[in-house]
Amino acid sequence: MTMLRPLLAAMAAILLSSCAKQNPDSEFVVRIGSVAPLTGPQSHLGKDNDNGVRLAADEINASGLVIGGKKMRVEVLSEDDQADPRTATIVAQKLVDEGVNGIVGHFNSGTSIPASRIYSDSGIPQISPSATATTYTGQGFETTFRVVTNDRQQGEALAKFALDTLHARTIAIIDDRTAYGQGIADEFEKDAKAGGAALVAHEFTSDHATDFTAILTSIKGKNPDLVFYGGMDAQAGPMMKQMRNLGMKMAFLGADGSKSPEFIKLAGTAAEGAYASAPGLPLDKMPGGKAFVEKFTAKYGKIQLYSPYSFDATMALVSAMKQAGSIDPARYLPVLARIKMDGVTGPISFDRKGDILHGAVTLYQVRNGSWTALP
Amino acid sequence: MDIFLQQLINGIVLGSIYSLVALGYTLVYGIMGLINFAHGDIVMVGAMVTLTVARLLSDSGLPGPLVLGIGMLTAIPACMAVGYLIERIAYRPLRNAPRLAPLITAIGVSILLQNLAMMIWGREYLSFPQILPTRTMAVGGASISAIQLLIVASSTIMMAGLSSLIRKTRLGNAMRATAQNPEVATLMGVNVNTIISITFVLGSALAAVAGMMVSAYYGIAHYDMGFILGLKAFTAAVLGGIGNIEGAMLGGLLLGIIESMGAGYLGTLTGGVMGSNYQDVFAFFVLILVLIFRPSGLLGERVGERP
Amino acid sequence: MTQDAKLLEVRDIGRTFGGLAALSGVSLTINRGEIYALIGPNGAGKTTLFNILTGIYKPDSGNFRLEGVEMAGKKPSELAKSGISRTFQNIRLFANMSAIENVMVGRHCRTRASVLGAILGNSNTRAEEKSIAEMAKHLLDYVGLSRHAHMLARNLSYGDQRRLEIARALATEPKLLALDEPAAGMNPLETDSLKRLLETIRRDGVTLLLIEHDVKLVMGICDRLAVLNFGKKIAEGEPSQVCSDPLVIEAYLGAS
Amino acid sequence: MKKHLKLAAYAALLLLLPFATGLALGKTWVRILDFALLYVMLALGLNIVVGFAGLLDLGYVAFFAVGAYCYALLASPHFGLHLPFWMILPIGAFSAGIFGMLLGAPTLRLRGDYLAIVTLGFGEIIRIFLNNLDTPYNVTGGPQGIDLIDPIRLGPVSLNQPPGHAVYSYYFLFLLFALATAFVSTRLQHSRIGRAWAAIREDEIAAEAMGIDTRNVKLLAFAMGASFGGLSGGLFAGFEGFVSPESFTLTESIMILSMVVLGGMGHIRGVVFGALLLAILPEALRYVGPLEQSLFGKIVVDPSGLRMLLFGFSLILVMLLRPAGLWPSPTRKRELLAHGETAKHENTDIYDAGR
Repeated sequence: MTMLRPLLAAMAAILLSSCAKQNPDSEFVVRIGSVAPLTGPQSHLGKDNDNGVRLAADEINASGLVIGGKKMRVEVLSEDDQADPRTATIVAQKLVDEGVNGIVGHFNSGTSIPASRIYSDSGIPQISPSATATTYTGQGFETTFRVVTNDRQQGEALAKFALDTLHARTIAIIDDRTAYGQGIADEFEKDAKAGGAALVAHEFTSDHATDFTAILTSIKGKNPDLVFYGGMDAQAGPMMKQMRNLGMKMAFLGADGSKSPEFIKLAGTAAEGAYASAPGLPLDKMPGGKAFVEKFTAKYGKIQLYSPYSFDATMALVSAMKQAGSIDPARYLPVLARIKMDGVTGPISFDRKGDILHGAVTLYQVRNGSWTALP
Repeated sequence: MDIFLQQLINGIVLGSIYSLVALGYTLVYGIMGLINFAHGDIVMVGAMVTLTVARLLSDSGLPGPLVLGIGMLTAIPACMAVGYLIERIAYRPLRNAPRLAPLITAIGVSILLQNLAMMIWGREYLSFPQILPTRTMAVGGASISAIQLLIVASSTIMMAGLSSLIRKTRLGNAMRATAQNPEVATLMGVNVNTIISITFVLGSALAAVAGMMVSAYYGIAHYDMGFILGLKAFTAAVLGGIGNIEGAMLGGLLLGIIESMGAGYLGTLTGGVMGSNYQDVFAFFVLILVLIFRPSGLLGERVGERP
Repeated sequence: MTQDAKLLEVRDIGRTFGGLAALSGVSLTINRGEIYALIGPNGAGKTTLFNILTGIYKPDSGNFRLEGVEMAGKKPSELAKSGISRTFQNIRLFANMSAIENVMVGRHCRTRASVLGAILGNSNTRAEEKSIAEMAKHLLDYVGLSRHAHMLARNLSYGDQRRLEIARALATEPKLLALDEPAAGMNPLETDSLKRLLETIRRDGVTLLLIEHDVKLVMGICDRLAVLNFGKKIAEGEPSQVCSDPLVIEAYLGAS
Repeated sequence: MKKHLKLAAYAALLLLLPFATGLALGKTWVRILDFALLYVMLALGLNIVVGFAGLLDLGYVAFFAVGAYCYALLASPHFGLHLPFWMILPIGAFSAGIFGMLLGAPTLRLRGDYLAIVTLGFGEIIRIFLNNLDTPYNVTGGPQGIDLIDPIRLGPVSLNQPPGHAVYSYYFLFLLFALATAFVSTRLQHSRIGRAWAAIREDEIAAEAMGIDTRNVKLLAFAMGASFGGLSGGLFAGFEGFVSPESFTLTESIMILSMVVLGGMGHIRGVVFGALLLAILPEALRYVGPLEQSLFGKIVVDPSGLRMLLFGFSLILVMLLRPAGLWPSPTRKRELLAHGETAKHENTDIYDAGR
């Protein structure tokens, strides 16, 4: 036990110092918890989300925040859930302990779901800027929201694009057997089939794989009009490359996980012509997109993916507090559920489950080495 | 038919990669009776070093193969140094300890290498600059690229080279003696410590080459790329008969073909109940089956159980 | 139970290793209550026979019976349960368990406490555990090791380790106790006291089979013996008979 | 009398610990304690296999997964089953035990290092099956996992009520189970079975010759160890309310192994200590991130990387410097420090069959 003593002392010191910081005017502080994987393979995306929250907080504080007649200040408490479900519940508990008024997060569906029970138990509203699994809002909790289109909505748009724009009649699907990849692939499959496309193959890979030649060859033998991939850029890039090396010339369509600059880097010249969707409008079409890009890049550099959404999620929380005139979750939660506001990403309002209403989905194509929004 | 041929080619290329890595396992296991869990991660180090060099030189205007060559010549000594250090620090002190001890340190070394690599090269998937031509040739309706040919050729050459090194040279004699019985080898004037170090360093050099091939072929490198690759390669080594150089090659090829064919055809055969989603399971099933029915592997004679 | 004088009957045992016949057509009979020895030059097949009788190898041909019950092909643990227990040429104690624990392990096959019993610690289990400990103490006393009961086996002197191995084997209540070169590496003093121990064991009703190099010890202690050479039995009988057998003399001279 | 006082002091400490922790450090740390208790159970289970019987198992988390999924399937809307926990936990432990035997059976004749690889593969196989058994019939929920799992109920009382204080009620439940696990481990170690395991660990051939049916005894070790894992898996599922394959990766297996090794293989107190240390330390490392941020303005060393580095280092350094663990048992210490006969280099006929 002697080993533990200095450790405990150090921990206590850190805790004390953080307590000391927040004590004096704590009633005038709005605490927003921001949770994402800040370390680990997805840390670049997690950091991006966190920066969105911080940008929103800075903006609110700069313009002065008055809630219920009191001048207030937004404080962001960032936590790292390492994209691990068990860690997610620990940090959720931590944020609840620290008395947060609202949560922006988590990044993944796999972490948002277990954490949502803890927030719901404490009545704290949670808006995920990026969890797309339908089950997240399907649990019946009143406190769960998201500002991003879910797999259902995105799958529908993807299928529509594949059928109507690309005129694909035969389709092959690959998914990476993660909650994200499988979720979006299944929704796409459902809608594509309903729209009359024939599914000629459904193959699988993993989020650690680098060799896709076997499944691609198998698909090649069935010669579909389109290959759809549900998964992340790290696999999508090499997959695209191997596809072209195998002499497969059909269209390649991915979802938001594939739509990153990383994809283009990894696929090299083979990336040209690939399609992918992303929830929401393209940045330059977002109502506040241009301004957001300028502000964000000036402060944090390139936007990765979901920072506009985490920005909006923060704004939605604070607007609901303003309208309710209270930072008490119990008071502003009903207001949040009915909120109508214009965010950077578009109009924000929620349906009964907490999903965003009228979520837009945009399709992109790689042209001349970068993602270009299709009209 | 061309699809079948393509799957066969895919399998052979994948299998050659497994073989390359399996050679290192077999070499070290043969001499020391130790599964070097960290071998796959040395492959990763090889890939990372090659990639770093290739990135530095990609704009220099040097021809692609030359850049790759320079990368490999950097990676080999780097991996040799890593291998030497691992053996000295983590394995040698435990040479006479109970079996469990070096196995546990081996796992520790593997974790350590991965995380150090992560700190040096970051968490992201790194893309390998496109320095080799991507042109493919058509062979009976299937396509094969230059780098695929290179992989198959080099793993064959390595196997042949290693095999004759062990059969025909003085060093090989000393290695065989050490493998047979280290005490007797010592009596015969063999410096067992040196031989084990050399074996380790040799295995690491092979790993460097494998790393170069893998990252150039897939165009990607990642700090945890070595672990699964290592497991598969180990399976290949066991399948062929661990400790047996030709066995590693045979096991690698077989495993590669099994995986390709499995991923390609299992779905159709089982009516979609099991398909490519079980691709990563094949290797483990093969491993378990081999260990139950032929623990000595295909080309091994010794029975893989305690006497 | 037959009151037959024959305890162990070995018939026509053969075993080859990679084409080489290590044993061929060996038959012998060990009678109840005797000390029986197996001698022969190095590589004569003694250890192979010994390993077959203790279940480590399976014979290619032939069989052997203990009290008329077929034993060939059984696992070592089953043989131990049936009443054949052994020691090892290069001592194989449980080095990091105490002397008494080593002997207690020997009681395993004669006790029955289950996992559930162990967890619940019911009266049966406690009684059994107590009897195991008592028996182990008694056996340590029997071989003269009671002073060292709580020493780790690895820390015992060489001679004591040999004795402990015998005590451990006795704990399985063998009908036949097979000893693989029990005197190897012992000084004359130790050998002498070993001899006395073996005689005591025999007196207490355990039949003994020993493989031994120390011809002097063998001749001095055994009732009957068999000589193996090149995998074949070349002689069997009382020490005096065997000693004068020309085949035996030739085998030993030829071998040395 | 003194012994009683000591016991009372321990009991008081364990009873008051969560409240003291909750007051001083917040409920987060009570939750961390809850998880630490689950890890204690896991480490004790693995200790039976690795520490007692000397069989290196690298896929131990698979049994944790089996227990967790048993609970999830039998008490959630997934199949519409809502069995009470006192029925499910034994089912989970039993199923995990069966899986343990299934794993053990083909590996019985294998040497230690092969066993390690096979168990590792087995762990992966289980995870991959959990991840893929949503087609053709949705059995496990696939990558999406299973949500809305029933909380554990004691009669009419759900441990999740009142909502904010679940961590305390679960603490006491888990404490009870962890103590029971430690008790069972101790009893087993000092029984006929425990001695048989130790004998196998020491010298398998001699053990067999002494009438120990090594096959059954090894299978028993696998089954016992696995059922501890299954038990704690069930508790985990009820506590978390959500399971998905992401929670049962190789990293978890290695973490549990590190706990056993670091604490001291085969020594129950040591293993408990190792489990607590490695369950709590990484959470403390969480504070390193913000600390680095405030000191250097950026994250220099990734804390999750730091956690893994810690595991890696602990495995190597402990084996090199304190092979019997930080808190070794008196006998095991002597064994692991010893060099020699148990680990004779087993020669391998490596090169060429045709020599």
